[in-house]
This record gives sequence, structure tokens and C-alpha cells, in this order.
Amino acid sequence: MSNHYFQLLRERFPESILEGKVHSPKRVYLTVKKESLVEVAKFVFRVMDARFSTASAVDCLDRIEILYHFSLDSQDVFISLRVVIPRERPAVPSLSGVIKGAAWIEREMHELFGVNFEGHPRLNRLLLPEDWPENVYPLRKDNQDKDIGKG
Amino acid sequence: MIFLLWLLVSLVVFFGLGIITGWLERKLTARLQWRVGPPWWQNLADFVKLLGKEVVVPETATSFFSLAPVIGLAAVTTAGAMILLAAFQPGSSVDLIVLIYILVLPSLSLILAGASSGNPLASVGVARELKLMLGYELPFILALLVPVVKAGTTNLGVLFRLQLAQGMTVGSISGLLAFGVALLTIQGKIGGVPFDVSEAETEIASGLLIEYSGLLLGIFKLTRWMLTAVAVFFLVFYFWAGLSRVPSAIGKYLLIVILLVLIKNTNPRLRIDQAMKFFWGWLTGISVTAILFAYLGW
Amino acid sequence: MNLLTKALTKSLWVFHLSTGSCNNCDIEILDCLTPRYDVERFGIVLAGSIKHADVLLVTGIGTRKNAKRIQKLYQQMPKPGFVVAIGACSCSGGIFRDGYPMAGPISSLIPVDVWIPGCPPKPEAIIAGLVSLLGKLK
Amino acid sequence: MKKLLVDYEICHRCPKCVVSCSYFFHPGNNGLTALREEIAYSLICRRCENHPCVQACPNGALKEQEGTVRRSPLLCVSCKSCSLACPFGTILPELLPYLKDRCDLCRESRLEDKQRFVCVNTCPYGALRLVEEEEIKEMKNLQLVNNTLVVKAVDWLALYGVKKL
Amino acid sequence: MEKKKKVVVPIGPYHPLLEEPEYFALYCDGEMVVDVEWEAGYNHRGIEKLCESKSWDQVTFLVERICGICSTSHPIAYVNAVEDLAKVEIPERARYIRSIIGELERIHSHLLWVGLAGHFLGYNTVFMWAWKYREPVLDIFELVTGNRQSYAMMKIGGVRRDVRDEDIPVIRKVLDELKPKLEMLTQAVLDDPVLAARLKGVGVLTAQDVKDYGAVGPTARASGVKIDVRKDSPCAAYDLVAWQVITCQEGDVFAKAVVRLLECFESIKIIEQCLDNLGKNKGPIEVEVREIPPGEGIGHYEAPRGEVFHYVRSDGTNRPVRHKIRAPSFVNIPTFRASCLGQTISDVAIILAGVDPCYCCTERMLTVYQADNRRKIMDGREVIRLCQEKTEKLREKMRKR
Ligand code: SF4
Ligand code: SF4
Ligand code: SF4
Ligand code: SF4
Ligand code: SF4
Ligand code: SF4
Ligand code: SF4
Ligand code: SF4
Repeated sequence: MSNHYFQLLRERFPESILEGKVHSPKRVYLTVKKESLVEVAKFVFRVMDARFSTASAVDCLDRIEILYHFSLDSQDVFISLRVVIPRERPAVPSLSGVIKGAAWIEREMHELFGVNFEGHPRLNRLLLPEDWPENVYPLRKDNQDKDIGKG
Repeated sequence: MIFLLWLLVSLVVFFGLGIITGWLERKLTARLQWRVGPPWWQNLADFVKLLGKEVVVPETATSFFSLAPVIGLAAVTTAGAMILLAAFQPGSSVDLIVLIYILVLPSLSLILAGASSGNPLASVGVARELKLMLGYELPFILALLVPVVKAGTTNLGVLFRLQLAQGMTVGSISGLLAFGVALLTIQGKIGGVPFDVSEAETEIASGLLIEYSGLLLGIFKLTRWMLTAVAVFFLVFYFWAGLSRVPSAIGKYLLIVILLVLIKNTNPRLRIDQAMKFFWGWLTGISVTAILFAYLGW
Repeated sequence: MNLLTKALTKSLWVFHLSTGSCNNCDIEILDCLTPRYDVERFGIVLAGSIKHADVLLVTGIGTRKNAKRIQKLYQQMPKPGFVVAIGACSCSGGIFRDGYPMAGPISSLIPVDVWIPGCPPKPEAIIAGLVSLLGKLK
Repeated sequence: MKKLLVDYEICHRCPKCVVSCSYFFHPGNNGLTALREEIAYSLICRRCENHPCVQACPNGALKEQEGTVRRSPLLCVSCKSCSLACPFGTILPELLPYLKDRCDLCRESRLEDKQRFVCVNTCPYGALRLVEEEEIKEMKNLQLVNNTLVVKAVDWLALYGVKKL
Repeated sequence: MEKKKKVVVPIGPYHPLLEEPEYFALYCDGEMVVDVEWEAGYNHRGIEKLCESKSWDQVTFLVERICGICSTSHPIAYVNAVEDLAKVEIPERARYIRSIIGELERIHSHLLWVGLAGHFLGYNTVFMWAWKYREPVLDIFELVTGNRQSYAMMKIGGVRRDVRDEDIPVIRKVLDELKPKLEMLTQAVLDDPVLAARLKGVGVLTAQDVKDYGAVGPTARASGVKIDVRKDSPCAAYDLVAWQVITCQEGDVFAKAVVRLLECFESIKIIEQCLDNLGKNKGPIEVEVREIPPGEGIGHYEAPRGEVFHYVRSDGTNRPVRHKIRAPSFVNIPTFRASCLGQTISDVAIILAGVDPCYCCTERMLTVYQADNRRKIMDGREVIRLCQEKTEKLREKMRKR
């Protein structure tokens, strides 16, 4: 099943999809160019009518990966769009214009990973305790101390 | 002087009665909810404990903060004294209208308390309690008018005693209707579910009393219990010929308390607008009908 | 034991404060109020406002975001007032001990009178803990 | 291509491995522990017939695979029973951490060259070295563990002063 | 209308309605809610970070403690994710046991919700009754798993404990006794005119809102969106037994209550069928998983409140490299923006409760609504902006107090 969607998206966006991996009949991972993320996500969300489940960021030291997980509930397939961005000044276009529900998770990633979501309506940090220092992102791999951010 | 004595009697009687009634309410509620419930001296223990606690006065509070509970307690005691006087001193001239006025005071003292504590949650409580008061006072007064129409007097003592000769007021259709309305409005007065919007623990965190602690809170709690006792006591005498025989009066008292608890436990809290609709629509309608019936002599 | 203390032991009003817990402890506290356990038998009721409370039941690790509020609430509680730490989290940090949002354990923020360990403690354990608080009062 | 050389003559006497490691997914990771474990199973283990180590493990975490013993990190609870059971001292207790360390031999080109192989630079006893293929041919007592890892085995005879025949 | 004064009613962080710390600020115009703002983080425990320092097996216990109510849903989703990563098939008996535990949890959770909803409405009798009926379910848990909450039943590759044959009749008996009580409760809720007045047409969420916010679980199903992970992506034994997805069309709080109550019956049905099959199927309860290969996996499961989502990444050691958890409330809570505005304060309580929000799981993550941006969203009128600045100041003041 996932193969089918893999082919479909590949044909629809030959330029934007850099790489793809069919993990199992139910899971497919596609690496998408940062510039085309919104376009592809819009297609998956609106045209393919997938449900936006969530997004997750992973710190890989030389890069940050962000995965947007879309679920095609009736087909039991997860399509995960992966965007790879540099670790210094990471930034991606925000999906919150297309998917209202994405606003929250983007704020979370902004706070925990320091990713900048361009075009996000309210990306203000707040949440970690008030005295949390700027530019310390707890879920980055270099912050391992349990006392991080304690000043 | 005599009245002062009665005040003292009232304080003692209704203190005891209030504690017991308060406990009864809790115990019955617990039984309805398949729980065991607290022992009989529970409310007394609560009160005594509160006496020993520190009183925290918030910085934002005004001077009415400590005055409000006293006003409430005084009002309830006075109301109790008037009812006792009317019931047990033949020839006393206690007027129903005055009593009605005094019975408004405990609610007012709550509002005063909420407004003076300077807490935003309390201020919502104030708004609600005010609206609620407007709601229940009208049908309450109308319902009380039914026996007045029948007897043609507002002298409480006469109203109480008249029933001994004519049979109790609830015996007639108009009286029964009026009694029902009075019961429900009393529920509003003592702030029981479904009309506990102003205290609504889960909505606005105990609302009006949120800032109170220690002795002051204790007085409020006590006032609330005493008010219940006074109100129920009043209902027994006013509608149900409480003067006739002591055992049956006690039975009636218990019955009314049970009724109140039942209402409380089988209904969810109403929204304030729903409560208003209920008071001004249904209850007012019913009480007006009752007055009409009373004119017709039913 | 004087009358006031005696009344206090018979009428504990508790305020429930969750400071970064997993809910379990909180549910078990609520469970104590329900028919099977019914702590109202002992005069224990849940208070709606800290100003009304005699006992502060704390669950959870005490997150850094919460730390100041916990202390403030403790100060607002009219004295005499007591603190009961419920669950492994509030006693020691439990499974979340090594997390970065941890400010607790609770005893490092406010004085604790009774510890009730467990993850979550069963309602019986909570009741036993409250009883031991009563014992302490006497 | 360069290979990592572990000089076991030095390592086997070392009280506690203190090298740093550039493996990043698990900070505090000491990749060398994993390497030493691998070395132990592939080079030092005597491959006993009935595997006392395997028998001793209460969780079935050890298993013989392709001639060597392998420890399943998911099952091992780090109780060190195997270490006690092994008659040859193959499995040193410190090689059995509960949270497994990992060395990918800096294979992923994830870092600038100067940050790679920090283990080599941080071993205070100089037990680690990067060697070229040619060098390997010239050295004695060398064992290849895999494509990128070579071990200079302990010269026991020299150690105990026994002359070679 | 311009200079209408707005009152901020803070709910929380310590508010009896919310058993957990949370800060909601309702911007009110009289009794009318004109804006909702909420701030989280009081409960943030950094679980995703902690996961990276625990072994795969330990993480099951940690995710169990994300929240005590969905305390088996998170582990199920997590083991699903790891099994997806490692491509492990679990034995059939384990699948039945997983479903039994999952559905028992659903029953206890829904009953808990009914009780709390009653409590919020001032209907304390309902609270007491629902919780009384919930007790026997917890007894089953204690019998089968040894604990009332946090069952520690899930394990990568199967389940940790078997259900003993002698326990099966006990479970059946409890369920049989539960059924009439549930029916009574359902009837009581459906027939009560006051409840209907309080709940019907209140806090309506449309199917479009559901799609926009990605809402899940009963919150979505009450709005006519038929999604249920158990049906759509059957794990455990959900494709081996017969049951139905419950949906309602109205999207109001009443519909949410109905969905939850009816789901309890489906859960009982599932458990009974699973118990039948347990009797017949005597296989092993787990397969041995020796290693987790490098890779990534996604697992999800229908918790009582909706889909929980777990993403794990492995590098081949015995601890995850990254573990992302998305709990149902995280996507359900934002729907408040759609369902609360224009309602009265006293309804907000029950609307919030209607979603069955739990902050524990959501809170692991950090989310805040800041007033600054909200202002623009609201309507952009300068006057209101000024008004809100005033309220904001008031709020600051209250915070400091
Ligand atoms: S002690 Fe355990 S049950 Fe209680 S809050 Fe902490 S993790 Fe949850
Ligand atoms: S009951 Fe068991 S799992 Fe829970 S804390 Fe105690 S030893 Fe640990
Ligand atoms: S690598 Fe260096 S520090 Fe580590 S064990 Fe060998 S000699 Fe010791
Ligand atoms: S340390 Fe690990 S491998 Fe060795 S016996 Fe213990 S569990 Fe087995
Ligand atoms: S320390 Fe605990 S687990 Fe280990 S043997 Fe003793 S009791 Fe068992
Ligand atoms: S007992 Fe020691 S030498 Fe024997 S097989 Fe096991 S590890 Fe190797
Ligand atoms: S080779 Fe690289 S990964 Fe391996 S131990 Fe050395 S620094 Fe760590
Ligand atoms: S939604 Fe989250 S907090 Fe609520 S019960 Fe489920 S896991 Fe717990």
C-alpha cells in the first residue's frame, strides 16, 4: 500500500522529493526539499485527505531532521515527510497556514530544539520556566545535564 | 430587653439545630451516594477547628471583609429570634414583611464578602449571587403571600396560629403550590445545588468565600447551616402548622430537610440564565396561580 | 490535647495540589472520596480554596515552573497547616528524578510532615498516611 | 583507508577506561567499551564447549552465534554472573554496562575531521592509534577484528618472560 | 460597545476543576467568553529527554507514567512503535491480553470521565456512582496485573504477565455485573432533562474543525468523524473480534458523553470475545526480542481520549535515540478555541471537560498561548487591543499575588 503512495508522490513531485524509503506496507518516509515542504504537505493534507498526526524533530548533531507524520486512516498508512536542515540557525517554513493543528507542535519544537518556523503567527517562547535561559534547547543532544538551564 | 433574651435563645437553639441540620444534609447526601458519611458531631468539629485557625486577610480586601460575616450571622440570629418569638409568645407582633427583609441580609452579606475580598473569582460570584437573588426573591415573596391572602394579616404569630384552627396551609391546593415554590426558592437562598452557582466549587473555586479562612470562614459556614435550620423551621411553622404537636413538627422538619437534600442530589447545577428562567418563569407563574387560588379560597 | 487540636484531628480539610505528576496519584486521592473509601467518615473533605485548607496534599515532582507557586500556596495556607507528599514523585522525584524540569523533591521546597510513597500509593496507603498525620498531631 | 588500532597490551592493564568518544546520540557514551567487549568475545574468548557464561546468565542474554558469544543488550540486566562464570576471565565486569555504549568507528562522516577519533587523542596511555594498511603488514601480534578495527594482542610470552623457542 | 470591560477569569493553575495544574485565562465580556488563553508547562516533566537515557525496556515503565489514566495506552503505542521498527510479530495470546487490558482501561477511563463531568456540573451523585462502578474494574486490574493503576503489562514482543485461567470467570462476573449499571447510567444521562439542557448544543465542534486541528478520539467521533485507530490500524486483537466504532453527529458535549458511554459497551464486548479466545489459545505470551536494529518506527493506539502516537528511532544500542510522544489531548485541547468562544463561563467548564483534557501528557511538551499574538487573531480592532492590554496587566497582577 505504502508503495503506491510512494510512487504517486514521486510522480507528482519529481523535483521536490530527494529520497524515499518504504519501511513496510504501512510506513513510508520521504525526504522533501525544504522549499517545497509546504506544497507537498498541502497536497498530502488537502488532496490526499490525510490527517496530520504530529511532527517530531531529531537532533543529529550535524543536522536537524523534522518529520511530519500524516496518517491516511482509511488505508492504514503513515506518510512521514522528512526535512533536513542545518543545525546552526535551523529554519523551515511553517505549516500552520495550511494546517491549524500544526501551530502547536511547531511551537513546541521551536522551544525544545530552537527551530525557527518561518511565517508562524506566534512563535514566542514561553513555557519552560520563566527563568529558563535563551538559546538553551533541552532536547538537543548537547544538553545532557539534568541541571541544564538552571543558570 | 425581652427581644435580646430571645436573640440569645435563638442563637443557642439555631446553633444546635444548624449543626445538626448541616450534618443531616451531609449524612443524607453520603447515604444517597452509597457512602457512610461523617459522624454527628462533624460540623461542630469543623466549626471549632476553624476557630483555632489563622485568619488570613488578603491585601486587596476592604474593611467590610471582617464585617460581612458578622452581619450575616446577626441577621440569621435575628430572623430566628423573630420566628421563635412569633411561635412561642402569643400576642407578639412580628411582621412577615420585616422577616422577609431580614432574610435577604445573609445573601447580601455573602455578596459584601465577595466584593470586599478583591478576588476576581469572587467578583464573578458576586455577579451571580446578585442575579440569583433577584431571581429567587420574587417567587419567594409571592409564595409567602398565599397564606397572607387567606388570613388577611401579615402578623406572623397570627399566621402560625391560624393554622391550628383552619388546618395547615399545605392542606389546600394554593398552600401546597406555595409550599413547593417556597421550598425551591429556599434552596436558592441557602445556595444548594442546583442553585449553588455563586459558590460553584468547580467553576469558580468556592466563589465568594475563596479568600476567607479561620474564624471568619467558620462564621460563614455556621451562618449557612443556621440559615438552613431557620428556613426549614420557618417553613414548618408557616405552611405546615408546626405548632400543633412537637413530635409531628420534628417529623416535618426532617421531611423538609430530606426533600432539600433530594433536590440537591438529583440535579446538576443550573447555569445562571437557566436558573433565572426557572425562577422568573415557572416559579413566579406557579406562585401567582397559587395567589389566585387563594383568592378563590381553594 | 486541647479542644482545638482535637477538633482539628476530626476535621481535616485537604487541598490537593498537583505539581507535575502523572495523574495517577491524583486519581487515587479522588478515589479516597468515593464510596469505597469515603474519607468523609473521618471528617476529611476536599477544600476548594487553599485558604480553607488544613492539609496540603502534594503530588508530582515539583517542576521548576511550579516551584514558586508551591511555596506561595504553602504560605497562603492558614496555620496550623500540614503538608503531605503523595507518591514516589513528590517524595523523591520518582521516575522523573533525572529530568531537567525537576525542582523538587517537594521537601526541598516546603516542609513536609508526612510522606506517602508508592507509585501510585493505593487509597489504603493514602488513608493510612493521613491517619499517621493525625497521630503526629496528637 | 585508515584503521583503528587498539593496543591490548596497554589496555588490558588499564584500571578504568577514560577516553572520550565523539559518538553523539548518547552523550557520555564510551564507544571503546563496546569495542573492548567485541574484542574480548572475538579474540580472547576460548569458546568453551558448554559455555559456562551462557549457562550462568539468568536472562538468556548470552548466545553463541557463528562461533562467538554475543550479548543481547535488550535482555542483559548487567548482573555480571557471566563474568563470574567465565573460567578465562574473558568477560570483564566493566564490559557489561546496563546501557550499552556504541562505537561506529566514526564511520558516519558526521563530523569535521579534527573531531573524529577523539578516543585516540584522549587515551592517556596511548593505547589507540590510527594505522595505514601498509603499517599493519609490518607489525607483529596483530589481529583483525573487522574491516576497520585491529588489535595488537598481548604478547603473553614476553610478558611472563618466557623465551620463545 | 467599544469600551466594554473584560474580566479575566483565571482557571488554574490550581483550580479544583482541573485536577492538574494548568492555567486557562478566559477573557470574558460579562458572562460571555470572548477569548481563551492557556499556558502549560506546570506539568512538564521532560519525558522525551528521559527516554533517551533509559533502555528500551525501561521506557515502557516511563511512558506508563506519562499519565495515570491512559497508563496502558502509551505503552501499547510505544511497543507498537518498537515492533514496527524491529518488525516483530507478537504471539496471538499476547494480542488478546493486550486488548483486554486496553479495553478495561477504556472502561475505567470513561467511567472516570462521566464521574468528573458530573462533578463539574455539580452532580456529585453521578460522580460518586460512576466512581463506585469503576472500582470493580480496578479490582480486576489488581487481580490480573497486581496494581490498580500503572499495570506494567506491556513488553516489547508481547506481554509481561499471563492472564490466569482461574481469573477469567472473575473478570466475566465483574463485567456482567457492570453491564446493567452502565445501562442505568446511560439511561440516566440520556433521559435527564436538566443534563440535556446543560449539554445539548453546547461547545459544538464541526467536522471541519476536527480536520483542521487534527482532533482524535471521542472528540472527533462525536462530530461524525469516524476515526478509530483500533479499526483503522488494528493492532493487538482488534481485528480478531467483532465490534463497532461509535459515532455521533452533533459535536456537542452531549454527543461526546453519549459516544463515551456507548463505547463502554463495545469494550465489554471486545473483552468478552478476547476472554473466549484466551481459553482456546494457550500459546506463548511473548517472543524473545534480542536486539533493536537501527532504524525508525511509528506506533499508535487508540487511547480512551484518542490516538496516542509514538515515534522512536534506534541506533542499534539498547536505548532510543529519539522518542517522540504525541498524546491525544495535545491535539484535542486546541479545539477549545473553536468550541469555547461565545459560550458562557459556566459552560466553559464542561466544554473543557468534554474533551477530557489531561494535561499530564500534553504537558510533557511545552505549549503556551500568548496574549500578544492572540489579540490580532481576535479581531484586530485597536480598542479591544487596548482593553486586553489592560486585562493582561490585571492578569500579571494576579499572577504576582
Ligand atoms: S508517584 Fe507515580 S503515580 Fe504518582 S504521580 Fe508520580 S509517577 Fe505518577
Ligand atoms: S512496585 Fe515494583 S516496579 Fe513499582 S516501584 Fe516497587 S519495585 Fe518498582
Ligand atoms: S583505551 Fe586507553 S583509557 Fe581506555 S582502556 Fe585502553 S588504555 Fe585505558
Ligand atoms: S551480565 Fe548480562 S549477560 Fe551477563 S549474566 Fe548478567 S544478564 Fe547475562
Ligand atoms: S537487588 Fe532486587 S532484583 Fe536484585 S536480587 Fe536483590 S531483590 Fe532481586
Ligand atoms: S566462558 Fe568465557 S571463554 Fe568460555 S565461551 Fe564464555 S566467554 Fe568464552
Ligand atoms: S572510533 Fe569514534 S565512535 Fe569509536 S570510540 Fe573512537 S571516537 Fe568513539
Ligand atoms: S490524554 Fe494524556 S493525560 Fe489524559 S489520560 Fe491520556 S495520557 Fe493521560
